[in-house]
Amino acid sequence: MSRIGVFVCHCGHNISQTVRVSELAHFAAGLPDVVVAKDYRFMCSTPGQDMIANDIREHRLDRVIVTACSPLMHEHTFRKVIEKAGLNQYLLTIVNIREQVSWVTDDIEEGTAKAKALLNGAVYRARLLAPLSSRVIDVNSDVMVVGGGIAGIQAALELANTGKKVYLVEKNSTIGGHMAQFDKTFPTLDCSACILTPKMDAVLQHPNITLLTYCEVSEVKGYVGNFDITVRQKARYVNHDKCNACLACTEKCPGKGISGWDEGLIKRKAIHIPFPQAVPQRPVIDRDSCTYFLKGKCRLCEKVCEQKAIDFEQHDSFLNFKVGAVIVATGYDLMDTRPLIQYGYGKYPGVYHALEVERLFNSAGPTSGKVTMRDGKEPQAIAILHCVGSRDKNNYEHCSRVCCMYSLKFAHLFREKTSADVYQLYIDIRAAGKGYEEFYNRIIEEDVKFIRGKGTRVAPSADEPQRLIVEAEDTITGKFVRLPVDMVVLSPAMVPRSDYKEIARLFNLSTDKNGFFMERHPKLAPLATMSEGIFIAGVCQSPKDIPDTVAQANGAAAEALTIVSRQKMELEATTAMVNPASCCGCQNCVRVCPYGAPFFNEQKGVSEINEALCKGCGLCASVCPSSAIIARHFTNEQVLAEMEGLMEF
Amino acid sequence: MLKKISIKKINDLAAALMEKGTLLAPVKEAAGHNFAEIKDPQQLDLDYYNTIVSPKTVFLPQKEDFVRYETAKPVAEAQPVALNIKATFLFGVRPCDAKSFQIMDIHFHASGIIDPYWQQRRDATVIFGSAFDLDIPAQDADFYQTLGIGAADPEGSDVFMVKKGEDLLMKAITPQGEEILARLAMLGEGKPADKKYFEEYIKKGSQHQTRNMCLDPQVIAKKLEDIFHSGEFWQAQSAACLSCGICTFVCPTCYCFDICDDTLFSRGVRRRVWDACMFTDFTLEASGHNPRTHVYQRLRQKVCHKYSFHVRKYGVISCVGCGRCTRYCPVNIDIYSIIQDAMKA
Amino acid sequence: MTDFKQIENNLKKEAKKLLESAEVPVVLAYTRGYDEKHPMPFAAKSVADVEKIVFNEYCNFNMARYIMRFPDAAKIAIAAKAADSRALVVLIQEEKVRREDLVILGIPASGMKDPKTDQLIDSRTTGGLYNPVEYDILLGEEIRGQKTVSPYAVLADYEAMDKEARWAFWKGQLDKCIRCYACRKACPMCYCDPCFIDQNKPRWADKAPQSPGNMMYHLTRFHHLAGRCIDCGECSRACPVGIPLYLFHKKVAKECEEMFGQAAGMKLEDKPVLVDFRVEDSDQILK
Amino acid sequence: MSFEPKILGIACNWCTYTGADLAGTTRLHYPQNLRVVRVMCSSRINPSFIFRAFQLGADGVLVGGCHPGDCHYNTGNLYARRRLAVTKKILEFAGLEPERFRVEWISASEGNKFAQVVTEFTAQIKELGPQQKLKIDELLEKI
Repeated sequence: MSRIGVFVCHCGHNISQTVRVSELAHFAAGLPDVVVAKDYRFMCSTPGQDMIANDIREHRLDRVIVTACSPLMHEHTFRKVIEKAGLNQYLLTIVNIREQVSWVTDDIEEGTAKAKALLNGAVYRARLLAPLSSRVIDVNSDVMVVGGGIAGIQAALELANTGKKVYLVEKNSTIGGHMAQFDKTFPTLDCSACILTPKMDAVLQHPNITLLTYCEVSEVKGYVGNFDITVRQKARYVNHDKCNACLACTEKCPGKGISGWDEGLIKRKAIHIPFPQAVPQRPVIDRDSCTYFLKGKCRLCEKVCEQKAIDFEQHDSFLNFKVGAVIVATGYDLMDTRPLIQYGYGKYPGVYHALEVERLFNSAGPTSGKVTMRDGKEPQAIAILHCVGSRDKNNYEHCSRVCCMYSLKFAHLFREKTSADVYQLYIDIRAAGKGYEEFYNRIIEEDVKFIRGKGTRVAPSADEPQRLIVEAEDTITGKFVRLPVDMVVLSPAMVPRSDYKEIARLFNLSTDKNGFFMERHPKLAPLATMSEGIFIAGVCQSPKDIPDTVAQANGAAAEALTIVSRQKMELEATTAMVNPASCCGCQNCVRVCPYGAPFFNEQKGVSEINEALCKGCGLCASVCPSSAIIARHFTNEQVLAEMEGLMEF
Repeated sequence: MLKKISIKKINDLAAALMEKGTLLAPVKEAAGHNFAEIKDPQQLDLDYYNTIVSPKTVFLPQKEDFVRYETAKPVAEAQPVALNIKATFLFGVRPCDAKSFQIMDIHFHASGIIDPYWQQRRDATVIFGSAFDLDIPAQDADFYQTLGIGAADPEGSDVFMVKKGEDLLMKAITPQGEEILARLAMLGEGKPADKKYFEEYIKKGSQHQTRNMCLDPQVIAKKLEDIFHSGEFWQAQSAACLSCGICTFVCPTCYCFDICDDTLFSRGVRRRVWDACMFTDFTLEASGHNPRTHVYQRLRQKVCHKYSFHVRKYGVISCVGCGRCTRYCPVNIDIYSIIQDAMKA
Repeated sequence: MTDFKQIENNLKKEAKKLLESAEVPVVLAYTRGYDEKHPMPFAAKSVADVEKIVFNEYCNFNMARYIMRFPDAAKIAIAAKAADSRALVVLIQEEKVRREDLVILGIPASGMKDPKTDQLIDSRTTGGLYNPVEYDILLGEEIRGQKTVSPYAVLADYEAMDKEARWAFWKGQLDKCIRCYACRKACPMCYCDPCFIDQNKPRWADKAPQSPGNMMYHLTRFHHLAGRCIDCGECSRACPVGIPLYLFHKKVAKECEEMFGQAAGMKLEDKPVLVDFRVEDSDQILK
Repeated sequence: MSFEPKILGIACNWCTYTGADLAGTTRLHYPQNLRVVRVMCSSRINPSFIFRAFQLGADGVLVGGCHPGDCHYNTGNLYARRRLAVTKKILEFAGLEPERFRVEWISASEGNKFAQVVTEFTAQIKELGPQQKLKIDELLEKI
């Protein structure tokens, strides 16, 4: 037998207007096991709370039902109240007679009747509630940051500066990410390398950061506070402990590979560092272009290396470590524009994509900063096409957010470095950011030609074989325009990294339809994910510029810190458990759980649930044919009883 | 007292009995006959071999409500369910089933603890036994002969009935039988030839061939005790057993039940419901321990209870050889063969 | 028509070989019951047992039912007709047994009969197949050219009923249930112990054989078997009161096949449809 | 008195329950026949809950979950969609009016949709009349 207390709130007139609250309390008093039932003007007020606490003590209540507003409003408040009065917080039931009764009717008869039915359901449910205790776990104080772009670098540094140990995992042989490819950044036009390389260096030097370049996360086990991480260190064929970065090897190497760093505009050696300021300053051998790996002979690098650092026998190796939280900052790729045949990328040498152009401007780039095209000539006319693949229902509906601004930056740099005419073909210019509109106005002043219209086609010019014709409709004049140009710059959609699915699987992240990682809440939890202890920052969440990325990185670092700065943490008590006596070993739970919480104990022939991984959705309980799974706080008995109570009157 | 009635007029007899009380008789259903209340005299049907479920349902229904209560009210206010006993005529009981009532009486009456539900119904019921048709060979599954029961044994019946050509002969076996036959005006008097026919039929009945073996209760009881721990024997016997409840539910001498409370909307009922020793949860203890987790343990229990423990405790085998368990077993497990094998083991 | 004697001989031959090799300690097959017409499922464990093996038109039992009774056996050989083989496929999918631990002795069979009615069991009343879908050794000629009628053809009459008639039909049928649980015990897919209906916490329904409990038991069981029932019909053949449960299971199987494009127990690599999903599943299925 | 159906709702905490709250916050009126059970996810709904609801006398059952793809638990409602679709087919073949069981995806921002669905569904159930088929009466009558 339970001793239930029922507390009916008037919520001023909010409830009492359409529910006869004293009648409801009287009704409650007549229900089995209800030992006290009261109504009060504002149950959430201090006197209201005190009344509940006093009645718990006075009437030795073991269940409390608060009949008031939505549990999403005040469940937490009242849980604290009963807990202070000595009751387990899960022995509370909230009956929602405001949002779901009094506010949705103006008929007091109907409202009162429905409130009674709901209250009766709560009484049935309350009888079967069980006290639950949150589990306390030890928290590992280290953090892993995945992705060594500006987001990852920023987050890693912030965390390391608070004294936390950070593992920064980067799949390339250097950190820096896309930002390191840029020459100037909008709208201030400051040198990208000048602001980034000090941070890259700081990462390398930081005593709290373990930098893991040329590495990929291969396995993530465990749960918030206790992730078990396995990282695959790809073979570099260079012993980085011995290497002193003299780079003699790169001079002698005969192998030639495509430079991914320079967006394929030039070749680089098989043994290489991607760019002069790379961090770490250590070369790696690219198997696909190494003469030794291709033909079995060469090993010139080995011969010239005084440090004996070259090691052709190296294999991929695996590292294991534990962390308490993870920040995923894997960044983006540019959309492959080759399938958009109307723009002729890959077909006409005069067509470039944005990152290629970034490299052309860069003094450390393939042309040492001179704007010359693939044929070595300087362009006389340049068209920059916005929204290639983005804001396009046939490709990506989303706006990539930064293209307008970097296209303006390109225009400026083209005007600065060449005498070319520069055309901007845009749908509209989105310049929402600090100093962005001002930058836009400045570019307008620089004699850049703006044509409001999306570039529709790029084709070789019939009259001048070397040139290209860009076709577009100028939506301001309504005229169709054909622009003869030498160079076309595409601003393609920013899309998630090609391996986003693998990352999502590893970290149990959900993705939106384009593959960007989903945040827990679009407004109130933009950096957290549905996987507890895993945070996202930067463009892997959605396209954004450098300032926003850095801000997110700092935010994610702070969020991670809220976890790893604690030594212990409480896990939600409303998890599922298996009653082994009823488990038939069908493993349905193991098959369906989105979090991998249930696992099969071969020895006992029954499933078990790792409660630290469980989020309490109850899916396993409903697919369990023998009702062996108990979804705490939403058990089969509790739901059935509540239904019975709801249907009684 | 020997009476008779033309089988053509059997419906008049049904009507007369229905006037005097509740008439229960085999009624044809999709899968076969079962005892049920006759609502229309035309329903009475003598064209059956035996029922699927034994007539124990009449005295020990599968579900029996004892008390009804409201969960909010004190226990003292619980209402016992009225039994509503009415004069009942159980018509067409085969000799083996009639015999089974005597075995069941041991548990519900003769052991000293009287089960009022069983006893009151039993007292209010007149049993009209009915001989098997000796012109039709007994079904393969039957073995009542082994248990010393003839195909036309009147034992256990109040009135015993034998078909003679177009007539049904009805003989009173007990005073209750006398009384009811006397009250049935449409019955004709049995002629001496009928009497002779009746006597001979009964005699002939004991010769009616079913599966038969010489079975001494004490010997089989001992034998089963000896092989109780032979896991090999029982595992082989139970290899096919599915552990369902058919054999015990159709059995005329299985009487195990469970007491359960069913509640709905703060009202409840306490009732007994048949249980079966073949069910996995039959022996499940509150602690979670289950002494009979294997199929072979459960089958062994059923066989030994009937042929060994029951003999030791009450001197008789708790089986009448009606063949139902064999007939309805989905995997054709045959208790007769098990006993045969046990004797050889 | 299947040459039952030939299959029996082949079954004995293979069973002997397997048991002699000692690689397989158990061969699941059939033996004679109390008469010819009533064979029984049988676990042959020695060469001496082999002579007891029979096969005839009454050997309907789905032998997959017994596969989990031998946890200590390294390997099990099993005589499997079409339906038995599909049941094995489901059990393998559900990881109750591993394919490599089985030697499946496939039996192509037509002309099987229900011993109660002596009626032929045709492809409409079992899963529409005569040949096993998965086997190691086939014990007879593969059956070709035999008329296969859609297993779902028998549903037409019931689907055509209006809902009142259909309710009356099923209510009448399910009210007959005496809760002997032979259906679930004969079912190769019902391996839960305890079954949900035996639970006291929660108590899904009363234990008495009356309408509400019967409904809850059967409707829920239909759901538990959805996408898993391989239509062997054993539930109905086991039922002492003749409830045609197979019809309902068939209907659910048909709906699952239509909605999710997959019939149960046909491919080892499939996942049972109700513990699976596709993002592109249509909301239409809820209409 | 006109027939006032009892409708049982089962709503997921994150979308439909929140959507129902929003309907209240924006003071959208709808019929009071619905009684909602809150569960964390539509995937928590055991098919037997639906059968039980009808046995308890529900004239209609309304299940609400997040839109597919928006599930708070990633994939819960995708399983629920399949499982509840089968539940509906079972009810239908048993002879119950399938319209009595409805599944709707209602997001936290769709207070409007919640009110509209409840209004529509209530009207539909009124049209269908009381659900007598699965409703348990035996136990009650005899008390």
